[in-house]
Amino acid sequence: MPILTADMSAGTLVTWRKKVGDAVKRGDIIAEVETDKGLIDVEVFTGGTIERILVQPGAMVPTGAVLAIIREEAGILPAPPPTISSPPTPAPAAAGRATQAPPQIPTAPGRQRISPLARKLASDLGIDLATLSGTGPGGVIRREDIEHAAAARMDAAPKEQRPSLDRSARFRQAIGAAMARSKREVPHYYLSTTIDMQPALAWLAEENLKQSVTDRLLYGVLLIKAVALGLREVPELNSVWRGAEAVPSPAIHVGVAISLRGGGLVAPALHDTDRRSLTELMQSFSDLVRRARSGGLRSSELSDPTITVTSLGEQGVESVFGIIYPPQVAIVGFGKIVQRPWSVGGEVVSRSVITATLSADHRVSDGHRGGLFLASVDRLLQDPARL
Amino acid sequence: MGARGGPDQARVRGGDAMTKMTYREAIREGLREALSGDPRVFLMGEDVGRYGGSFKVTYGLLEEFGPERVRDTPLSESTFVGAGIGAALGGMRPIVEIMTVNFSLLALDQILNNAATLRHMSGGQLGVPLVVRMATGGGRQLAAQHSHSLEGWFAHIPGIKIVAPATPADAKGLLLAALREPDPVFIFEHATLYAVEGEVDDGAAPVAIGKAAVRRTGESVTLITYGGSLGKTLQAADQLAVEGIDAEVIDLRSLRPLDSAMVLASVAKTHRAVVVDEGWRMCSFAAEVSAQIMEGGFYDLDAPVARVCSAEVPMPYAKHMEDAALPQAATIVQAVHDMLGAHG
Amino acid sequence: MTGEPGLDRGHALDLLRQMVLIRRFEEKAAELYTLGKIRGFLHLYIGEEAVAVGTMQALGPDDNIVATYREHGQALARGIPAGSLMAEMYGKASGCSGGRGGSMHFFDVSRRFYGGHAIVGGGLPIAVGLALADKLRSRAALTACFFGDGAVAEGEFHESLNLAALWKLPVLFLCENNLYAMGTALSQHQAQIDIRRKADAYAMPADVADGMDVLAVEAATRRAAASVRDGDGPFLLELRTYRFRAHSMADPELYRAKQEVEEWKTRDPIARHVARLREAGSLGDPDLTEIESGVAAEVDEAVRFAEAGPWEPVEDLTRHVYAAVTP
Amino acid sequence: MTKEEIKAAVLRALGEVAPEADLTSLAPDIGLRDQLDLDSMDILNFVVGLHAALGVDIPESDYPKLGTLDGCVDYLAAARP
Repeated sequence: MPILTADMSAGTLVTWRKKVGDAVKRGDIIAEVETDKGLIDVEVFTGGTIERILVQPGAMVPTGAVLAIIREEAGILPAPPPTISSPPTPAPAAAGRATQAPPQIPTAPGRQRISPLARKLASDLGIDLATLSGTGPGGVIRREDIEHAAAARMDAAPKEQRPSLDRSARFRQAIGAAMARSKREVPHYYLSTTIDMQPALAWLAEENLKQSVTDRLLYGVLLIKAVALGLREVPELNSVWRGAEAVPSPAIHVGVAISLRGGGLVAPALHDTDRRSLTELMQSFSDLVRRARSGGLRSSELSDPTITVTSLGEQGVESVFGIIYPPQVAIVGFGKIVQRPWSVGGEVVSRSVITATLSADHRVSDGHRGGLFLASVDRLLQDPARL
Repeated sequence: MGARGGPDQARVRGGDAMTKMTYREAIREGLREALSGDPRVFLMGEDVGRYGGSFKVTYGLLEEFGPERVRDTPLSESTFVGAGIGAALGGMRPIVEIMTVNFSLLALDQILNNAATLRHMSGGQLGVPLVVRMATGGGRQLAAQHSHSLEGWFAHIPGIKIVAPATPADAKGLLLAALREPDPVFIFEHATLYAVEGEVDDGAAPVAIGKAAVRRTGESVTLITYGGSLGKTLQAADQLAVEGIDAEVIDLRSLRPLDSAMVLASVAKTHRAVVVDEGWRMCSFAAEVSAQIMEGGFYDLDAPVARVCSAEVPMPYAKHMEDAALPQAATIVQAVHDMLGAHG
Repeated sequence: MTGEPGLDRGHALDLLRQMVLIRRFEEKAAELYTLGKIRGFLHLYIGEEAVAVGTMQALGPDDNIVATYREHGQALARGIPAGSLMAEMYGKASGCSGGRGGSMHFFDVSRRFYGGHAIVGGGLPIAVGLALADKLRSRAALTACFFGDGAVAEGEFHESLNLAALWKLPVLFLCENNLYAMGTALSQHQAQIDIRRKADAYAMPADVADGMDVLAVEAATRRAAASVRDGDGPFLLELRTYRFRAHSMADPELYRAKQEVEEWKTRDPIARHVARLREAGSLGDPDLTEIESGVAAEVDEAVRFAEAGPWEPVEDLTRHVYAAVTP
Repeated sequence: MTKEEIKAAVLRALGEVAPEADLTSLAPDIGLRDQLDLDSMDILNFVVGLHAALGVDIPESDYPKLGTLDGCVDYLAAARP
């Protein structure tokens, strides 16, 4: 099958113009072939007689396939079919060089080579860059270098002081240092309110009866969702410090405080808390708890929260005023659900209630705005079906 | 299409001293030197002879050098550019004037498929030592068809060189340098520069093609531009200086080859870059400069590279609309403010 | 038969040999294309041999030649070795363009062969420029510019003929009218199909000749060239010819009837020339056999040269984009 | 299933929820929440574990009955058919 067009790889034999036994000479048309460009004549380049036809009309065969055998006349010996040495496949380096970007200009001495992403993450996690060396090409500091430093910092707070500390003790020490700095530097103000949980708990019990046990919800998820939706009304509480400026973050990622067995606390983020259903939040929350306790959290989950919620109800504490986690600007606390006398429609009854608190950074919001926030959380919890 | 005002009197030229002359006079000086210095040099273009050049650049040259070497052509851009290529193949050193870059579109096949390609495609046998001059840019209320800035298109083509003189000295220096190049050189002369005056050293050597120039040193941001936008960029730098922002201004002078080393060295110092280019933003020449800064100076950047380009619209006629479409000193200052954050 | 009086036998046999060389070279190229040795586009000259060979007799070594992508005939008739042309179609570094141009872009500066040009009409302005340079340098030479009937529809045809006539430049415009612009017959794309008459618009002298008769082509070209060399400015010579093969290797020829092709084949330029020579007693079978075997050997040697040729090292990819040294 | 097999299943479920706890020394009659510091999430996962292992569906109202190890075993023995 001859190559008849620029990009032909196969052809369909349509008709034979010669039959077995016919004599042919150079230049005769012996067949017609259908190609991508249409019907084209097939020319023969040697004289002789057709001995055998191998491909029947209608068959599609790749270029180079033998269509027929021609016994050449003794006299004319055609030039041996030229053997072609295939062009060298271009050495990637050589071919690539012509298309390469200009070489990196060496940075001025003292100027650290660090990716913008790594620089941002380092400032978020409070990692000191001076001591770091990068694993990227040419010693560039990259994201994973910051993550390793953050993880290492978790493991090894200042080593030289107490080399023999076990992991959780060192970890408590690192959290303590961050808390101390936050307490010193951030002008906290504190608000608290008591919220009637009766409608929420009644709705929850009913919901859980309808669900299978694997989809069962905890009341904590309702609290978290109420906080997230409340932030939509007071967005400055959902700000994060970027350098010298508190920037309201467009997304709401509520960090959920999870206590680790044997002491220690982490507050990984439930991403886009306000936009996810209670069931989704429950599954993510359960997953976070499991991974927090098995040390499987990702550094982004640690650095992404835009606010934190802490709950000590299970430990029997009625109200907890948290310390803000930098670079966040607020922390919400929930205590134990207790029975309290509560006036409903002028009549005093016993109701399940909870104390909700807000500790917030006075540079970014004031008590009036904090109060509005707690009021909206309270209002949201009174209509649990719409959470 | 048409010239403004009468011919400017040629200034009296001192010995090797500096002479104050306009951009168009500097080019005329360059053409005169070339024509008298090399018999292979001749000019070709619409109205370059009797009319004296639509921008009065070739005024007086027909009388001085005769119709054989200063040739008015029919309005056949493809053929007189192709003829320029053929004459260069035939051993001449033609200088073809395409009145404005807007009319060069009719000659793009000759420019791309012949001028830029013949040396490579012929395995090195054919060289095309051709110089093409074109007026370019907007800002004179000539509306959409007469105001294009297409440096980005031409600078995309390997095989030719592109220069954009912003000062009278460079207008002459780059022309003389272009005439010594064995490959085609396209000179973009911004139409608003012809009447601008500047010092020109009479005996100056040709300017090296491929070398940018620092027109103003600074520490806090690098403003990169060429040709007709240099004036506005220097104005912006002066305004920023009043606010305590010390801007470095780089005049690229040559677009292909681009002096990336000079640009990257400046960005390594200031860590911020703004590229000013009258082309439309998408696929503009500024996009290439920005990409090279990202590739070559990534770890020196404290902010994304900013580009100040023309609005992506066919150039409107009305003055206030055209001004709004073109880069201005104010838009350059604003770009620097945005980059440094509100409190600058 | 419009041959010259007192036909010179040696010259006539040489014309025949050149036409047979082109024919066999093109047939071998077709064969090598079906084997994948030659790739890309391939536009064969079979049927138009008389035009290339006839016109070349009127051109000297100082004259410039600008041709089109169907330029194998002109290249061979100009004397570029068949081996370097075949190597070029193989893409070898030993090709006449270093393997960079392929079938459509043959160049040989030593023989002032300024190329195959693949942009229809793209070569005309180049030819005008070459002639302009020669005139400015008062160099006694003309520039022969080959183009097809398709190019007549391009703006550059009008611009080039006008500029050449306006400036009285030594350009010999040679229009190889083979009746088809790829798949479009002349009458489908030209209001005025008598191409020669278009020269009147530029006050340019013109002529037409039978492109299937090598002697007629030679005679007409000599007359046209003389007019150009006398400084009368450019000349348009239309040569009416026909290609026996498809436009290119990928053309099922839907646009013309097989009958028409067969009719034109009866005016095969080689067969006509052989018949004429036999009639004049100037050609016997031994002469013909000698020519055929000589050409067969030359074509086989060309294939061996191409097969043996080296590939260009990939490291040279960026060479010749610009001149090696700038001042 | 015998009481012993149920007790083993309960201990396995508790082990998943509090992997680091020492279950061998677990007092059968003292509250599991206090001995193992379990919070409401742990209790929920424990109940889910029992459901998976024993196919028993434990309503929230019955949580108090699972307060101690013995309580669990008795409740589950009664609940399984």
